[in-house]
Amino acid sequence: MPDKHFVIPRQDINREDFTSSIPDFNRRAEIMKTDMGYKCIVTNIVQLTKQEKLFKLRIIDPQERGIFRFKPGQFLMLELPGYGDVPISISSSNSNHEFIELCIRKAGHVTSALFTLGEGAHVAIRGPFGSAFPMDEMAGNNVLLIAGGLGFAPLRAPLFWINEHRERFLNVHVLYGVKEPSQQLFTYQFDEWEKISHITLHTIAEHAEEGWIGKTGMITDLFNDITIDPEHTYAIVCGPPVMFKIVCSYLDKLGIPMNRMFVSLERRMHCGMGKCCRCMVGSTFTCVDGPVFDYWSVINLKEAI
Amino acid sequence: MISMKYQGFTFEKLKIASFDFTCCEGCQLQLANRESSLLDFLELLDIRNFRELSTEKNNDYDIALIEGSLSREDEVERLQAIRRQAKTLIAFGTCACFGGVNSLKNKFPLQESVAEVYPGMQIDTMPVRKISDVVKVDLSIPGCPVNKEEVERIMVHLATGSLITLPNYPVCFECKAQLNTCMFELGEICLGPITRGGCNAVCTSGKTPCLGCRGPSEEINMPAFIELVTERKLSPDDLQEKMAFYNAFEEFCDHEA
Amino acid sequence: MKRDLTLDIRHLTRVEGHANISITVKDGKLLDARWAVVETPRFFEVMVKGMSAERVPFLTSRICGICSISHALASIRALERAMTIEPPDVAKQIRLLAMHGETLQSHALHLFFLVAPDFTGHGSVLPLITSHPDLIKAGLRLKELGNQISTVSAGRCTHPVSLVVGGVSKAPEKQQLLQLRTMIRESKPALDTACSFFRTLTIPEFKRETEFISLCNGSRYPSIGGDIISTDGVRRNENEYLLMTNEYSRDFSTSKFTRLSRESSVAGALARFNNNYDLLHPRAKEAAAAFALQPVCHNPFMNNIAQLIECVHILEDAEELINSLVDMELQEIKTPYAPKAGSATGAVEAPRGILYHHLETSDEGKVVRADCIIPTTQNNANIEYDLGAIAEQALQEGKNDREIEKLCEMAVRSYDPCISCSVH
Amino acid sequence: MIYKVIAKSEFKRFTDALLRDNTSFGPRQVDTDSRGTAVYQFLPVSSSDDVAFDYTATASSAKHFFLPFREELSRFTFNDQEWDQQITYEANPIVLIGLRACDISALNILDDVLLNGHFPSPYYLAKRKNTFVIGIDHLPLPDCFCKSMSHHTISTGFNVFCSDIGEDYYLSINSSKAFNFLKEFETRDPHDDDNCRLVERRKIISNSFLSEVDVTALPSILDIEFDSPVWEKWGNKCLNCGTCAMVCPTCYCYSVEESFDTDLKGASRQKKLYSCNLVDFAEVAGGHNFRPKNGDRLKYRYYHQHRGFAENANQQICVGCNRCGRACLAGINPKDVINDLRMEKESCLTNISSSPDRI
Ligand SMILES: Cc1cc2nc3c(=O)[nH]c(=O)nc-3n(C[C@H](O)[C@H](O)[C@H](O)COP(=O)(O)OP(=O)(O)OC[C@H]3O[C@@H](n4cnc5c(N)ncnc54)[C@H](O)[C@@H]3O)c2cc1C
Ligand code: SF4
Ligand code: SF4
Ligand code: SF4
Repeated sequence: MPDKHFVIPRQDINREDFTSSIPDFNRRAEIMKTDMGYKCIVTNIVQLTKQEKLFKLRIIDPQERGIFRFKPGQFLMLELPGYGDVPISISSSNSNHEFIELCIRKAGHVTSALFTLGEGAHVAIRGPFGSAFPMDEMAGNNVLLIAGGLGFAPLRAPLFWINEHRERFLNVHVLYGVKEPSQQLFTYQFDEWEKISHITLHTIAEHAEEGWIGKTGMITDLFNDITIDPEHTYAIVCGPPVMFKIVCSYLDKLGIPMNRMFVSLERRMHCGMGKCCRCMVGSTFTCVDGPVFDYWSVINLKEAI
Repeated sequence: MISMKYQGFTFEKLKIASFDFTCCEGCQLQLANRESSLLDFLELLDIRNFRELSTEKNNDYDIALIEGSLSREDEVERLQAIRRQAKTLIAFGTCACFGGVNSLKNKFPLQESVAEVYPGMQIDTMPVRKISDVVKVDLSIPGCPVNKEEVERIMVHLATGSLITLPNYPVCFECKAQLNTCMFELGEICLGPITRGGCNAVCTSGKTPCLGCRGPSEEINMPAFIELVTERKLSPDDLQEKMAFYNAFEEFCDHEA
Repeated sequence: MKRDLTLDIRHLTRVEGHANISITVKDGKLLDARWAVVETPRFFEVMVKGMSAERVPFLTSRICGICSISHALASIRALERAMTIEPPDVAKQIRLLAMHGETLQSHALHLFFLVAPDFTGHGSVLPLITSHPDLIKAGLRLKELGNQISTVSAGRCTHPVSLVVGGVSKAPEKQQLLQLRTMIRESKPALDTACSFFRTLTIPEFKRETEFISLCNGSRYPSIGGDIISTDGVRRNENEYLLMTNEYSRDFSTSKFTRLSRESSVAGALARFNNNYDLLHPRAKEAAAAFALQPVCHNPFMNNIAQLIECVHILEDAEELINSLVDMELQEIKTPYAPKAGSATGAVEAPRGILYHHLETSDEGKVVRADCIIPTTQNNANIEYDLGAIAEQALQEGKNDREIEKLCEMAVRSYDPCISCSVH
Repeated sequence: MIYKVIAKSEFKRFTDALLRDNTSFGPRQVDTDSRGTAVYQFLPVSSSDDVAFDYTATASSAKHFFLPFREELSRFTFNDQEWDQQITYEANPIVLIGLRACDISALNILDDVLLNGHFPSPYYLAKRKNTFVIGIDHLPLPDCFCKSMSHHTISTGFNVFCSDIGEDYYLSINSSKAFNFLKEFETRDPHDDDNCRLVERRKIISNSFLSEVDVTALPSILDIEFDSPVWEKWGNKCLNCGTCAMVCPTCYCYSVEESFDTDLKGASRQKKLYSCNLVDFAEVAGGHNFRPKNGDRLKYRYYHQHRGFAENANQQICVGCNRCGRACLAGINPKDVINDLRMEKESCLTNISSSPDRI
């Protein structure tokens, strides 16, 4: 049969192939953007500490800006072409649809390159990815926000949320520990939060520096300053792994149910979509099932903390 | 001289110099290979001193590529002078990183060797040393010869201020991506499981065992490797000969002996 | 016109390895001309002692980064002859192809990167990238082709991986060979560009009669093995290499010197050309005619042209080799062997001339003694005599010091010396 | 599904036509190992003569036709102050001939993970849709344990699957493409005795398995045995080479690398298959490694393969081909490791008096 041909026709794939079956428009837009990313312009950069900067981004395309929505606790993959992309928690309010703020620590390859950027530079974001803090579920209760160091970055979004819905919460305490006072983030907003939003801030530093009049010690020392009503309290804990362990087991002893404590985990990530498997903890993806987990799930995840 | 502006980054050409010591100059030669991107590669560089390529010399360079090992006192002095000038000193190739094949001569008494090759002559020579025995090395690019693709990537990374890393997995990983039949299955000892990848398993792809020119991979499991050679009843002498070939497993060889 | 001249060039540039030129002329009379190789010796002949034969080619290839394939094959040939191993035909063809790739790559590197700047008046090839873009593209194309031929046939172009005692460890895929053939065909215009460029150059007029030595193996332009012949009529068997070289040391040079019938002799492209003109491919002969080059030519500067002619030959011959390889079964590529005691010489035509490895094995197949004689070594004496003669002639022609210095450098470069290789 | 019977000689004509007109890959012998066993790989083929129809199993799986060892995800081109991003999901059609039931099962599992999850992968889909899969059944090797994993038979995931029933192949046709091609060749509807021969063939295959791995309740055992000394024991043998994941038909973990082009006018984002056994798999900025020990990493491979991850509904993704076991120089293989774990578990169950808070 020499003259017959059996060439397999080529099938072209485009994004719509995937999304045709997904009616929810937001999901659809989200999937379409998982490889391409939203192009953003860096509109403002604030040096917060020696190691951290706050980047304010604006999605350039107004239509895309209209699509991008996230929940407090979610993260995105921030791409600087040529250097790579890194997972970063969103540090701004999710009701702000104009800008996205990211608090970034200079830690290595990509983050160092980001630090040399100036205003007007273009970056891309993919996402948002991951789970969020259950803000609605927390409503009607006291909230403890406990942050260590850079852990304040993922806490800022829920804090904004609480500010914006202050009437729905009882007492809100922020416990914030750092190694050195100069490492404190967002100090310029402390006043506003305390005075306007009636949030009680407790700060502590491990080592005092010149001019520090605040407390020195470990973050757990701050628990002496507050009374906790375990029946009606939710806690959000973000910080280095050791801190999770100490703080959460302390709260556990106080009687706060494990499923009312939330942590945000950090792992190595390359995709953000549960495909590269770099962020596995136990049998769970930090990027899809997390980064926000309740403490009950965490202690059930081997190697989580 | 600005070669490229991108988002507020300005990438300057790399002021580079290349020096060869005791070696075959095969690594320098690689700089002229990979012809398809050679002109772009040369665009990245502001070549200040490169005797093999150019008559012009200029001793104002930032990056020094050091090829070869040291086997004569005057080489040590020359190297120290280079170290004083260079901001980044790169050990370029296996000879520079580990001593390379040249180190095999260290097994023989020096004077006997001289008498054998240059009977009746005075020859200035000393036991072979690697570059880091004498000066601080900022970056190592192993390979006998170096893999031009890797060199190119590292130069791009230097120019763009990106992080420079070598693969930290063993050759086997890349060997499998080439769909090679494992040399051990063919009854040969291969140093792939303990050698740093990044060469695309070029030797095993040509069906010859890896001799470890790229040096030990990260956190190698030497006891398990020795056990595997023993279990398969392969020759321990062959293993020793292979591990000694580039002097890259010096620390492990002694440990075994 | 009587003149004085002192030339002292320390670490000649654009050559492989470290060497110095010094020339002293007083009252128009040559007092001294010296070609001193100051490269650090590595003692390969000592290192191989006790090493298993199968590993030795991998070690000796590291004698030289440019002609590593020749070194590997010289060792392999010596070992196969010492242990009486006959490699399969396919393997022999693959090896020839690998040699072609290396020679092409080496000649291209030499002609375009190292020699061309001399004629255009530049210090390096870099300015030529903008002044002669087509020439450089052609040069890169040929170099890339050379490297690709070696990579396909030997696994890697520098320090080959699949050339082993007994044959080859891996044969190229037919598909790769076919692609290579296409690449060869498509590279021919690049070679034409190169030839036209070199035809526009004025090659310095100079002549000093000398003896040209090369291999000769019957029906093929020499590459691997064969008798050793000279333009003075000497012909000897490979194993008698010592009688052909008569190696001796000079106290100022770490590279040795050799001689045969006269005070000096030459190996290399021009020697091969002078001795084996008849075996060149007709297209190569055509190209030679365009340069009015015919045997026996005694102008060392014409070595560059001989290299170019060889490139033409290589492209044609490599294509023919591939044509025959694609029709062969590529299964039997290695002859199994048992180690045994013996000793033999392996001679191959490296890009720069005859390369001898003489190896002796023990019963267990370990190498117990080695001797390597490198092409550049065989040219050292001739380089030195040429330098004196060139300086004298140039003085008579009334050239100034700078011009003479440049001419001397060019003369040395035309030999394409491979210095670190000669001090092994 | 449509069933047909085709004479082997006619099938050869069919494959000849297909392999001639398309870029095709099939099993070919590449070597004979030192024990005299033939070694096969999926390599380019252009006629049925190139295909080793009687092959046993390939050393490496067919995974890399769908998940290449290295793949460009996107490309950036820079202009004066800015950049553009380009992504293509293009794939050229290929024919893959000779896949075993477990190999096709592996593709179905990859489909599940990469297409049915929360974020489907277009890169994978493009390749999967453009691959024409011809499966062929076979008798298992002594160390195959795909039966234990229930992957020794297959009913989806291929275009056509051939069961060897003597002079003929019993074809299961699962795509209109395959059906249309086959129209041009001589086939017939199966008779009763063809069906009998098929049942018999399946029985023979099923009864030929020599290796068995008890996977009942394995996911929970893996959870319980998280701190078992078994991991350290096998971990101490592991060479951290990643070979197991490279040859595995379902290991899909990867790394992403981005680098500037040499001319600095653009950049490329590339994905590279990775292995959880490599030392830096779980290392984060600052150098902290969440899995610093060989045993931790090895455990994760087993965890992923045999416990499954939340994203794929906790199903096991190992198909039981034992490629990793065959390729591992350290002699680590699923059968031994899992049996070891079970023994651990059983010894602790029989020894009730030991520490009650162990679980
Ligand atoms: C869910 C999540 C939220 C995060 N939020 C923030 C934040 O708000 N602010 C902040 O400063 N940092 C945050 N990080 C950490 C941040 O992602 C790492 O510091 C960053 O990836 C380091 O990249 P690098 O290239 O600079 O470092 P290198 O050490 O050079 O890393 C090289 C590569 O390794 C990978 N990698 C290394 N460390 C990590 C890591 N910790 N997580 C993921 N991938 C890693 C990346 O692919 C990176 O490109 C977060 C991490 C996660 C997982
Ligand atoms: S041949 Fe060598 S590098 Fe390749 S898998 Fe085997 S041991 Fe590893
Ligand atoms: S396989 Fe081994 S010897 Fe060969 S290049 Fe790679 S590291 Fe070097
Ligand atoms: S289990 Fe075996 S194959 Fe896998 S990484 Fe360890 S040693 Fe390598």
